[in-house]
Amino acid sequence: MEIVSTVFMIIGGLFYLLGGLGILRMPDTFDRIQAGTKATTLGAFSLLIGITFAHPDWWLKILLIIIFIVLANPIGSSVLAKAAYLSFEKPSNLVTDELEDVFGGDTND
Amino acid sequence: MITIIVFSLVGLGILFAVIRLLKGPTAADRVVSLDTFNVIVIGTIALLAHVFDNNLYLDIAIVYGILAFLETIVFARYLEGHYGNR
Amino acid sequence: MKYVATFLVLFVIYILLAGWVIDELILGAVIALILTLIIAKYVDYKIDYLLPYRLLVFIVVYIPVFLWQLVLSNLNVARRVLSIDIPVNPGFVKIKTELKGDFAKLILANSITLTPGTLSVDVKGDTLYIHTIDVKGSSIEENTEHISAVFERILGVVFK
Amino acid sequence: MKQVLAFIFTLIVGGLMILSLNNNALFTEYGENNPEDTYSDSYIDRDVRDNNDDVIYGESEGLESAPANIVTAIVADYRSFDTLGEITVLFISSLGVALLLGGKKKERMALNYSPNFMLRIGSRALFGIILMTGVFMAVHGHLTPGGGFPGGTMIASSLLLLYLANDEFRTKVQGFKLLESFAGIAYVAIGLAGLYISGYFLENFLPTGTIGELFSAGIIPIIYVLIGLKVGSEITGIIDNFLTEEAL
Repeated sequence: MEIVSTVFMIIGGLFYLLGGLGILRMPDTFDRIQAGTKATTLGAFSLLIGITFAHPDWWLKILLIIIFIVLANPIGSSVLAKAAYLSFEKPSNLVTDELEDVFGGDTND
Repeated sequence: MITIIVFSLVGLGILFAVIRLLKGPTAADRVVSLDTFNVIVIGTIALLAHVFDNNLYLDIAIVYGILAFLETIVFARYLEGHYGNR
Repeated sequence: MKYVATFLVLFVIYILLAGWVIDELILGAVIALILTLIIAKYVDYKIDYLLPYRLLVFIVVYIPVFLWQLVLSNLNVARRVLSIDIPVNPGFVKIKTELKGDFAKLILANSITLTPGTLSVDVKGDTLYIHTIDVKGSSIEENTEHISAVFERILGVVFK
Repeated sequence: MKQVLAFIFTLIVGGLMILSLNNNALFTEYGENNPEDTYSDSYIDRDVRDNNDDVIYGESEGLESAPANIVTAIVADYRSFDTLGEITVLFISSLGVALLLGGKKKERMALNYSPNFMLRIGSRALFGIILMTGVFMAVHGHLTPGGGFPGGTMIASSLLLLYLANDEFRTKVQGFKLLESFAGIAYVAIGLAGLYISGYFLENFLPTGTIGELFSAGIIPIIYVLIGLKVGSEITGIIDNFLTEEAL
């Protein structure tokens, strides 16, 4: 049990490190959003599972944290991606951009 | 020993996110790195709960996660409204 | 029915927070009942008699596939972080979905965000707007096949 | 040049911090210092019932003040009158915002861009979690860190999420005003009941029970729930005032 918990925690730490590296090294904003979200979600997942193996009677609260992260993290990055799309310059190497016509006149006033 | 390894990995992740927070050319980059930073901090608080063997820290992790999510949403909505009219 | 669904959701959240103790269960039921009467008309959770079956399918079929895709996407991110010169051709594409319920579409969009190389930006009606690192197809149908076909099939079973 | 200097300065200050933490020059080790050097005995062994045994979590009964953390004992029991003043401060600030920004016919302010679909649906799912966490914290104020003030703020933030996620959403402000007044009046009523029964304003007149159980600590949980309701409704009122405008 101890070993399983340790392995999960180290994997979680590695994925957190990957999230930080992805944020640092990816070339444009949307790539950074993708790398950050995916790596930190799996990192939190595996770290929390490791903690559950070490303390089995905490599993209810940890389950709540996992549900919250899996729901909230992608929603946050989607909202952020839309904001970045609407506000800033697009990356220069886009192949297709089928959203141009959709969000063109999306104002409320 | 194990906790030192895990903490150093997590700390490196936080360090890289903070470097992007300082560098980031656009405001969206900074918010992205802040978001990543926050999720890493949630994991760190849970890890502290494990180290101190006290499950009250998990409450703090939940509350921190909720506030971090709200912060991301508020910043994103602000960016949309502020720069969006160009 | 709406009230039952809201009560169940709030009560389950309270149990997850407080643990399985008899005092907490009583207090949680009372609190969930009061809050249900107040907020049921804002949140509008839905429930029906097939819920246990759907939950079972969701846990047994959907979650392993989702976890596998999450691991794959992380390996993909790792590969691209460690060697930056992998050829990419990013783009924004549209895909169509057959799913009807709002919550089903939310789960689909979240799954797409967490799978390799894609990030959902917005949903309007039955169209999902996706940022993808590697544009594979040229038409909406091809992109749908590449991006969301797996989840679409499973979630079609879960949410009918 | 300036940045290099700032960096070096930061390094020096950080090094000094680590040094001072390491050799215990500034602070004595926990458990080693002798409180009798600094404080009078009568403050350390203070219990009006002359019962100065060790308090054991989950076992001790009939204590003078029974919450499981000392901040709650001070905020909601010994200095409860002070807390009544604090929520009055919050009430007055929310009243000021309402006077400045409130009008007769008000409408929800439209945000520049209509919200994302995922935010709109996801906020309804997350609303339950956030609201229940806030209520949980307010109810468990006597057992865990937290209590009425952060709990009320979490309740208000769940409503802020709905405001951000839905352009048409508005709360029933009238209901919140009623709730706020009810919570304030109930707080004072509990204080007066303590005055009537025990002779002091806000004296704890209910049995304190066993420390660490859910139903314990007398009036402290009740007071914390009332504080949570009052803080939550006041901050929601402030948010509502900021996000609405007069109809044209």
